[in-house]
Amino acid sequence: MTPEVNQETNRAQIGEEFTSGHRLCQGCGASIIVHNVLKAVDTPVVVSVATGCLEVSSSIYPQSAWNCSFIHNAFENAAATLSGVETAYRALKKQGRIDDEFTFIAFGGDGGTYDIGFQSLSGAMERGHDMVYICYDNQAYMNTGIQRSSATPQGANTTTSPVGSVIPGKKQFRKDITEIMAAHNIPYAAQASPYHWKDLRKKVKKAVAIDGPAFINVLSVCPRGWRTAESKGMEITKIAVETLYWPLYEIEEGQYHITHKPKKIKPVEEWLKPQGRFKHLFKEENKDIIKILQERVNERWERLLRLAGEK
Amino acid sequence: MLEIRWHGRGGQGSKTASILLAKIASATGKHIQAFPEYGPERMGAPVLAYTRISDGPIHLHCQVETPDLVVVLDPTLIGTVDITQNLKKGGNLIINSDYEPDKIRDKLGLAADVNTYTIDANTISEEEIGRIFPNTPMLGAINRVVNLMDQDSFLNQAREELKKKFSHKPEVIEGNMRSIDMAYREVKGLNG
Amino acid sequence: MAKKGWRELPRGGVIKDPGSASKYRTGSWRVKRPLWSEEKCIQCLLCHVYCPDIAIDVEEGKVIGIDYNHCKGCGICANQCPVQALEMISEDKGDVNDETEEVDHQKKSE
Amino acid sequence: MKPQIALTGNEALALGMRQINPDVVAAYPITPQTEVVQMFSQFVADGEVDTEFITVESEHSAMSATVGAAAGGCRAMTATSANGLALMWEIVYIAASLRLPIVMPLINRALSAPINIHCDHSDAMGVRDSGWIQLFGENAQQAYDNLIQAVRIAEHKNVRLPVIVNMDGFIISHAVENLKPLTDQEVTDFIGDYKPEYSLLDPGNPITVGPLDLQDYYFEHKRQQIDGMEHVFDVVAEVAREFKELTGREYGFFETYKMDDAEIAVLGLGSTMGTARIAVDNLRADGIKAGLINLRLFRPFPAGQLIRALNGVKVLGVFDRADTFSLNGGPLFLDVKASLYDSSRDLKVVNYIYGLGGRDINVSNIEDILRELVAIKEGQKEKKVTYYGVRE
Repeated sequence: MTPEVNQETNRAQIGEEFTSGHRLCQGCGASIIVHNVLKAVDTPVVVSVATGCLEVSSSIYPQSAWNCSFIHNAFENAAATLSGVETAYRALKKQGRIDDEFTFIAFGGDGGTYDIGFQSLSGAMERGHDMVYICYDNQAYMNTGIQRSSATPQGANTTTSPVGSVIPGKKQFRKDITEIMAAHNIPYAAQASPYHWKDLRKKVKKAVAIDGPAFINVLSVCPRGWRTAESKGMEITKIAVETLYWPLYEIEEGQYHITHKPKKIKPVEEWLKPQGRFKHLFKEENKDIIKILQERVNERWERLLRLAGEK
Repeated sequence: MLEIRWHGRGGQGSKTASILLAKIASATGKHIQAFPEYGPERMGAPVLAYTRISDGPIHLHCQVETPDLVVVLDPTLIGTVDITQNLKKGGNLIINSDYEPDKIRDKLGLAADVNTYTIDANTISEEEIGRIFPNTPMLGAINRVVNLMDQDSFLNQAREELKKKFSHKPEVIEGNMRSIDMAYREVKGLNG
Repeated sequence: MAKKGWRELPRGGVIKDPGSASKYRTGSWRVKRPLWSEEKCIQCLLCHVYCPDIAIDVEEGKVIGIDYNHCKGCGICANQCPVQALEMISEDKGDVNDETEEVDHQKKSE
Repeated sequence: MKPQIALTGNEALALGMRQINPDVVAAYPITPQTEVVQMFSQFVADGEVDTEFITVESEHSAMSATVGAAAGGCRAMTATSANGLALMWEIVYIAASLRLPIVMPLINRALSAPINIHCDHSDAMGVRDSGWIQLFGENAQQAYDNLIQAVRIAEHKNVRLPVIVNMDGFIISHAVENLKPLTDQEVTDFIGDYKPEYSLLDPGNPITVGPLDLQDYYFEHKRQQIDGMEHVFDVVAEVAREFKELTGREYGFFETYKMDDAEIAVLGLGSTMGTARIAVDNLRADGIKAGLINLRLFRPFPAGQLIRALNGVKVLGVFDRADTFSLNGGPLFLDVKASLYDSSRDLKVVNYIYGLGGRDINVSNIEDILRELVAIKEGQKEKKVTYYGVRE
């Protein structure tokens, strides 16, 4: 679907389901993810977006950056809302009141996915709605000013897990939402990165093609929250994969498959180093946190290799 | 009452500057207000903040409609946003720029009664603080132009405020102090 | 443009003008601009893939310039370009942008 | 119309929902509403409806999915009680603001804590300012009739607002009473086809629903909602006229009973007004000019008509099955007092807050209250708010 573009619209927008003029930050990863996800879909789309950066920056009345149908309901219910739309579609189709094929995609940040929207997401996945839920995981509540979420990495400095004289940032390791979604026995779950955009688009195509619910967790750089240069977002996203902090894999009908194996595995420091939110970890007294992080990353990778039958 | 409108970019600290100036004034017994305009704009977008400073209590809780002073923190905003909109007749305009005030006045087609001042706060902060952070030097320029208080008192209060923010980094405080004082002395356009 | 009164607006806050945000220009956010070199460009389109502002003008599968109405100047394109066909230059600092007033798109002809 | 049958209130509402045959229902069980969900599930399982039923994992998701389905251009319904409604609360406002004509039976039950499953109106009153139309009924028949009419009211082009159909929990929901239902065809014809104002599923016309709406437009959208509410009075009257033609049953904004020459009267909502009718009769038998107003349309509040109906009344007792904790009276009392302020009517109004958490109120209780109103009329100093039936 490519709606007619009016004269005031600019050439770069032709054929785009997500257009310019959104008010996301310079160098925001969420926009890169949405752009690439929608590029991988060739039917009309209905997106449901959880409250968050993406939503408030892309749908500022009276203008919308969405060329496809879009609904925002609240923070915690993107999946439940899309359940309703997808069910409406089935109802209308059953009654012969609609012919067109539609694809249903929900976007939520890590807050709207891992935390406040978790129940709604879990319910929608369990019920088996034919939808793709995409988490743009920037690892904290960025929209409200960088508060920790259950996706925030251990040791990260956020405004509600600040580095202080007693506590060196977030204490807990992040929740593994991809595994939790896989445990719902949905037909497709995956982890992806916008740097590896071909891999991302391939996963989206698979997720759309299968019948039933799919979940893709995509690492989304936030220059402001991560305290990195706006221009470096894709490099950092790439390092996350190369250090195995963010392994790229998929679980298709229960079968694990690692979709990208770094040629040379880098130490986790290289992922932490360029980010201001981890700066304090490089002080002598906090070095053990890096060690713990490295161990966790190793353990999870070993587990992934085993599950994928590669070890 | 002095009403100030600040022009900056999201993420560059115009809100911080608007508050810092208010706090310095507050510490000397003035009545103050400082507030940003909350919009959906993100990092890099042109944003606004406001400061009110008065000898008596401030009861207003509405936006600043006609500022006495406009402060432009980012020179790249000139020509992209209407920085002199509703500036009071005979009001002051302080711009962070290495240009002469006359050139700015010509380029923007400003009325003769807009008192235009420039200060190269980027260079000052780069030299004194070590990075481009023009907000604090702008404070010195503001005090020079509107004469909120004598410069020694201003510096003393600024130091107290900076201490709260940078208690672990005394070198940052000193750099900021030098840049405020330098900007106070180097404002261009004072007799123009 | 005067804003519409309540009687004239669609009910429920529904926006019936898809993609209309592209009328909103975010080019003013930019402090550095990418300059594109057609000579160096190998048309890999990576800049288009990674541009968060969908501001790379593409026609018939080829990059033809930059949409400065929307480019926020993050610099990802220049950073990811494998052949340095994009270069970030400062927007004229302290000046009044006189030479950029009418430049909406950097076009091939430039 | 079908012949008379004996049904519980919940069965009557489930029957009404089956006849409405909504495109989508999303609901979660909660006492005393649970039976409605169960019965409706059976209709779905037996293919008696075309409805796609979403068995959500919470009421929050029930309302969220209902909103999604309605925004997808479908006739969508849900049903709940008390804590379930409280969990929906955020999305209750959103449904009204998005102008989605959702119809929701609310089987009234007290809000926690301590937890209580029995009838009061604290759930309905909690969302009185949410922008939903609210209808109350005295018995299963009125609840059923309200449900059918609610579809027309909600979907009217001048209204486009959601409707809560209130029915007292247990007292009505779990009691068997006589019901004269419409035939399935009569309901289908009466409600007509649903034509959505907008749909996410119109492939040629993508839309954005639920954008960020700031200082420059939000207020205009709220004003539009008020406009929808302003049209409700005409639409309720119009739908009631057609309903009367079909069934002979008459509905207005409220029902008056022996009000023509009444000097003392009670005004209230729900099942208690049936009991009060007998008390009024008993006092009339003693020569006391008592009357009763049973309010059907609570939101919007029909202030003007109500004041006219009180013509000649000297003392009015307002019954509230919920409190506002303002120490200024219950929600209905406050609305009535505010409506009367400009009327220069010489009328004393007192408030009886009763029946919280399902505490029963019987005929002799209401007779007590009516006799107190008589005493006030004759000069006894009135007490503004009485917590009736609570142990001191």
